[in-house]
Amino acid sequence: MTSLRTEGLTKSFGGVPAVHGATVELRDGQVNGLIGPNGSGKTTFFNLITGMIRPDSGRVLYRERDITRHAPHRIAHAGIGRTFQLCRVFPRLTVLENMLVAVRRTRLRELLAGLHDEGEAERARRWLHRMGIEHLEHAEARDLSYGQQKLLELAAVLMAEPDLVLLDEPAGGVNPALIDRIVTLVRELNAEGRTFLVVEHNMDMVMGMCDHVIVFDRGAPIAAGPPSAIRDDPRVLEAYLGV
Amino acid sequence: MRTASRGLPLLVAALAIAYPWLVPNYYLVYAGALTVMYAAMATSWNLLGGFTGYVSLGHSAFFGLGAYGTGLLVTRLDVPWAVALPVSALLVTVFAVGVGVAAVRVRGASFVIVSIALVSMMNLVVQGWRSLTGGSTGLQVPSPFPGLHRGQTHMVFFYLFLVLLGLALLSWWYVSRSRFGAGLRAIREDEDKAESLGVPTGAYKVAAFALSALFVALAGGLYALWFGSLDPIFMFSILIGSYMVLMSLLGGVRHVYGPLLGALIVAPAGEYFLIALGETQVHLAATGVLLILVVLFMPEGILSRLTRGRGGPSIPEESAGQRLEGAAR
Amino acid sequence: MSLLLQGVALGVLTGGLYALLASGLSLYFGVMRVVMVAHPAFLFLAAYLTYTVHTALGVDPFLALPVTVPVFFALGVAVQRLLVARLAPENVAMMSVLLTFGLALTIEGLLGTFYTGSYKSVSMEYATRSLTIGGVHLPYDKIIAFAVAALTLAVLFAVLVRSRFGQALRATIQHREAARLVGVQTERVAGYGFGVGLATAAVGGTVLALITPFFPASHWVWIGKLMAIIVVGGLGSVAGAALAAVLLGVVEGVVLVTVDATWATMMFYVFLFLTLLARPQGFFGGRLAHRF
Amino acid sequence: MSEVLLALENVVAGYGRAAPVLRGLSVTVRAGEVVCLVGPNGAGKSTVLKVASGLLAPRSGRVLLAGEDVAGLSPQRLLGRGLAHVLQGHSVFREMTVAENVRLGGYTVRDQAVLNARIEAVKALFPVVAERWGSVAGLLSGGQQKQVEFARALMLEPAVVLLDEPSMGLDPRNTQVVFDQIDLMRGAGVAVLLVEQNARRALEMADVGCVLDLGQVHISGPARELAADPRLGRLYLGGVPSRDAVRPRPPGSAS
Amino acid sequence: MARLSSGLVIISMCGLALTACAKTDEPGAAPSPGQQQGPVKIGISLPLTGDFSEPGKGIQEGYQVWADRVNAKGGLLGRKVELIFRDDASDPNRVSSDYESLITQDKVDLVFGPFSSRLVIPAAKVAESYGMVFVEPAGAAKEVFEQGFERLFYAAPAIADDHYDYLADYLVKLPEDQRPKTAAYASLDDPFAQGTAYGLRDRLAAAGIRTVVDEVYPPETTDFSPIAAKIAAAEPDLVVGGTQFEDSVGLVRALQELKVQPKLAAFSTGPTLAEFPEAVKGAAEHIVSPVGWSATSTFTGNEEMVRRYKEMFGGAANEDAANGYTVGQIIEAAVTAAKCADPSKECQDELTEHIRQGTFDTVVGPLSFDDKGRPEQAHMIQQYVDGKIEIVLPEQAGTADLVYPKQEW
Repeated sequence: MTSLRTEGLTKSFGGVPAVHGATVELRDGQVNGLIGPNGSGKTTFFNLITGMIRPDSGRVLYRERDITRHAPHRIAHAGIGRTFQLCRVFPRLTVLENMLVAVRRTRLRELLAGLHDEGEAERARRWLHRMGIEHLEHAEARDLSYGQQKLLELAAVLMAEPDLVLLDEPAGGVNPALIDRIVTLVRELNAEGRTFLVVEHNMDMVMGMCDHVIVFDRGAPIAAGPPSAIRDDPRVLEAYLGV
Repeated sequence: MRTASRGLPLLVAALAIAYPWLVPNYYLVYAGALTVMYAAMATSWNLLGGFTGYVSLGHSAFFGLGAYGTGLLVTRLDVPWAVALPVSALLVTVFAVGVGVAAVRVRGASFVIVSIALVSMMNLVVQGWRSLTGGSTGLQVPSPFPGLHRGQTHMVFFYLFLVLLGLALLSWWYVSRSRFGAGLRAIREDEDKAESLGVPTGAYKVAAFALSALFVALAGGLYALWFGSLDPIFMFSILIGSYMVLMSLLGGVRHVYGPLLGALIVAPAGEYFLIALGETQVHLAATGVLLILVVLFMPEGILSRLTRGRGGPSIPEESAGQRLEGAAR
Repeated sequence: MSLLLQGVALGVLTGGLYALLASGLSLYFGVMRVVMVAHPAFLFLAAYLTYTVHTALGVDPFLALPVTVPVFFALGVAVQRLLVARLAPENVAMMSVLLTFGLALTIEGLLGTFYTGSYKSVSMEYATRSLTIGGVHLPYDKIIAFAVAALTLAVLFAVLVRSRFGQALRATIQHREAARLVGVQTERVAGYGFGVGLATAAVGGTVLALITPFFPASHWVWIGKLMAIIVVGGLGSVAGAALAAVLLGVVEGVVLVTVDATWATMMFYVFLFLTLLARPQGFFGGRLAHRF
Repeated sequence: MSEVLLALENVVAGYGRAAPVLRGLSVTVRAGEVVCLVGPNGAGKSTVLKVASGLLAPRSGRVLLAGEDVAGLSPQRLLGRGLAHVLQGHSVFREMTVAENVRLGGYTVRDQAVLNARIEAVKALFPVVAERWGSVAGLLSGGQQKQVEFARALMLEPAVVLLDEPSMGLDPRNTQVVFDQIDLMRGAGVAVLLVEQNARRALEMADVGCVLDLGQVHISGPARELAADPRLGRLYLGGVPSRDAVRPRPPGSAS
Repeated sequence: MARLSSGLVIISMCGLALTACAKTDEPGAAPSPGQQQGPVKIGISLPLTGDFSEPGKGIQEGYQVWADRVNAKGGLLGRKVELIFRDDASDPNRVSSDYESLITQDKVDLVFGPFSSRLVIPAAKVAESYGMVFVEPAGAAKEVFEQGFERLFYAAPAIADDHYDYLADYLVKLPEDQRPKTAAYASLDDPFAQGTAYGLRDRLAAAGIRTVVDEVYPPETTDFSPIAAKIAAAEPDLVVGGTQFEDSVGLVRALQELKVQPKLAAFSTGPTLAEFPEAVKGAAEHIVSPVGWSATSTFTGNEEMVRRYKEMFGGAANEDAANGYTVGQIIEAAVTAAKCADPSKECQDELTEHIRQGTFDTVVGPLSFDDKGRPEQAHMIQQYVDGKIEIVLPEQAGTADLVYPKQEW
């Protein structure tokens, strides 16, 4: 089944196209990699999917539902979660509070329910435990190391129980040991049925983790396929790997 | 520590209730009522400012509108005051929703500017619409308690404002425990991120804006009934709005009792400066200097100073090896 | 019709003064992300100093400029170094509003203490005559004000675009650490940037003293108007502020002669809200706008 | 052994009133050498560079530049002594042209003739810079911006260049270009102190490697030896095991 | 926590119920009568800063001159007079607060009024509710007298709407060919200033003089060119400004710049101040104003006041000072007659009754009041003639003839 499909997505900034007629299809239950040279529009593509930017033209369909131009929070409610290129957590909230921000559906009763709804807190703790940072529950997020913040960010996104998770450079600025940890997590989560779309430059990571790789150049996909095929695709070699 | 934090508010509440009987003259009852009013307004302001970090210098617009709304309902439509007060506050809340939709589109500095503009606009409207509001001549609102003498009126309003303060504190506390509150705090920290996590930030901000306006409008309405003379220039004064900000910042915007504490310091100090230095404008300069000092040296407020700063960072030190072991568990 | 022309003419002349004052505000915002609410208060401080120089020495108010401009430049540097630079960086925009608001109150209070609360004015012979072109009267004092404002703005632009200091300032605005690493003394440059901003207030204050009576609380009216101008122009864009200033000056002038003062002032806020609804970044601002 | 250009000795440094990030760190850079700092996040790698370039004054310890203690001097003072620092992430002046950016690199040079000569030199070294000379820097791609930053840093002909994660956020091709440029700098006799997360890659090309942890140099030595150390590999350098070893493919995935 | 707060609410409600039956001899009750030792303390709040600070200062000086004279001859009922001033910054909220504290905390024996109709109403409310007699120097707008105050008296010859009565009479009686045909009005948005201008407007309009411009500007207006432009476009025979000081100066300058040359120009308040001719340079010539007081009149105590003012403050007294002084004179007479000066109900009742019944000789002439506290006399009209202020209307009190039409400025 198709998880996410974009059709001819286009966005220009000041006349310069960043994403240009991007048509992409993601299958359910896969780890998808999105690679491409700097400036090829990967992050803009992310922002278009998650509603942070509105496209000039084109459509975004999630599970066959049109979510084009929906506000970011509605897209989140639909089941799409994302992380940011430079890790973003709420610095002056505690780790647990960070976890409780995520909202899956907007029901008034649920929102006004006590924060100390133990069920939610328990769920949060389980995720923190899985990330290995549950001992930091009461620390303010700004006191965490960058690596811990990365894990917290991922955990907070997972609190909303998204079916599709977009990761923007999960390995960026992260030391190699932590990259291994993230790769393992992504695989486990994928095994539980979550779909991933990962923008990443670390080719070892991409090749080792992804089922399917999409290559972007100049705002549109130029190739897609399993990692092994992509690695040898001459267009990819020329546009991206520069070998 | 825990009993102290529970006992102290009780003690303060008891003192507040006994206050009008403890002071030697009605002026002090009057000053007390004024202080409680400011405390209620600062606490209401903090429903927006403290949670979302949106600093509004223009909350006096809602104060003035609440006051004029109540006054006009009472004088023009002969509505009983007990009805006029909530009706006016609700109207102001609806208005705040409308303004909020436009105002919260902008962040940071632009929002502050918009809030300043809001006060100036309301002032112009109320002053310009002579036939309805009386314009610069002002609006005279009859006392709701004609049978009571002035001192007794002060006492009644002291308790009315105290009730309002209680309601505002209760709301703050309730919101702070809710996921709504968590969402608002997240907006303060990183709005885009909050939205990507599914927080409907626009609706949240407007809700906080309106809730905050509601209580300020109620305070304005009570003020109109209590004071009886409304003048557009001074009902829609940026100074009143800035007092709310000053009080909240001084006490600490992240604490339920922060604005209350700030009001307990600033309002009596203001009255004192006025009497002690009243013949010159030194009192204005004193307020200004106080604001500068708070912003520079205590932006987190007194309560943050007291509660934080004792413990260091709460993260245990461990080497990369240990962390890896931990992470791999 | 001639009334309308008259309104436009007066609006352009007043708009020139607005442009000078708003450009100062934009400069602070550009340099330090600071919303300088105290700018109008400094303006009137300058007006009072001009008044003092004028009444004590009996000289033309413009002869006060060699005194007020350097003093204000130094004041600006001091304000930046001693106050603004101490703000926590993560929340400068909002805290600076409060800080400078406090500054404005302090200045107003001190002016009230030293000069009393009553109105002062500087009136010169040429302030009561006007130039008449095709039935439109252009008061000499306003022409002078416009000319001074235009000249000052031209100098300001030249400094910002051409000079080494301007380059350093722009570098500081765009990436402070990188600017330090190419040898720019960013603290000093930011201080000077503030100084230049306040120096424009000194010029503006002198002009203002000439054309209108003033008292310590006069600055409040200006805060709202100038803030509206810089938002319409795009926060941080000096050129945008100048254009928006002239635009709003003309709108104000026309509404003043056709409707009334209340609506004229209201127009500033109407434009402010329209801008926010249509283009929140302002009409001349933007991500990669040329700020100068 | 060649001459010591830059040395940090027992440096303790940190931000504000918080606990120190560097706790008695020592590191040495010799002429013509590429020294690479690796280590986990939060180990203090960027802080080392900031202390060296004067952006952050150390609380104690010495910073020796060409044998002279320069600890606590401002970056402006250090520039004249042959030290340049390229920051992490994008640090071009976004709203200025490439030309203005490069020119600002020579901000402290008053002699126009010297300035113009150097501009020609860096243009020759970085073809992209010459190509995009009149463009607004913020509109360049990440890799191009990085090269503008390099060019700007080289305007003062420094003896030591500090590079903070130059490959971060860059695609493989641009990463390659950046590493080639570093090699070129070394070839031109410039010493480089490099911080990289891409540790294996960096250690491959560096002369000396230093592993930082908790604000101190944990291990240091010839870069190639470090890269081969299995203990370090597990802790700091990572390695992505092949995916099929972990789990079977979910049903329904065709390829 | 929730319980605590709801408890707080309940307790507050109980407190509210209790308040209703609080006894009057609880805190703050008025002191007993017969407290006759120590100085007579008089509480006054004035706008010493803010919009109304200029006239506020004048009135303060008037009060001080009066107190100085009373003390020099031994005080009131043998007790020294002590004035306690508060600055209300022209803010009606503060003016209330000031009188509240003056009456209940400082326990003053008497209160004098503040400046401006805007401030008089809230101030009078406080005084009224504490039963204090309230003689005020500046609340001339008609709204002041529509609030049902029983102890308020305005210590000047006439309320705002009647200030221009003599001028209106004069203009209406002019022969048809000389009578102005059109008039332009510009008034500060202030009940007093508008009252003066509209009083004249309504009378002239009734007599067929067409209103061609009718402009109201907010107090913060500093640029008068656009208003002047409107007036210039209408070319009126008569320009009337409902002004205070600074706006009268601004208007005159703007009218000059835009070359408006009416046959007559009338401005409230501004031209009556000594600074006016200097501020507008030569343009003061032939400007007319209503004035309740003249420096050269021979009314009771006027000469002494002018002299004492000069000794104390160095300059020439103005109308604001005279109005302040008048308040003092009325209270002085009432206290002397009632033989008491304390805040007790008996004394204040007696003072009120006395002022309502009597006629008082003051520096602005004999004053008496109707049942709303309105004075029943009229303002004179002054004009600058050859650079000097002359009283031109009414003719019997005049020191010179009205010059009409005026010379160009």
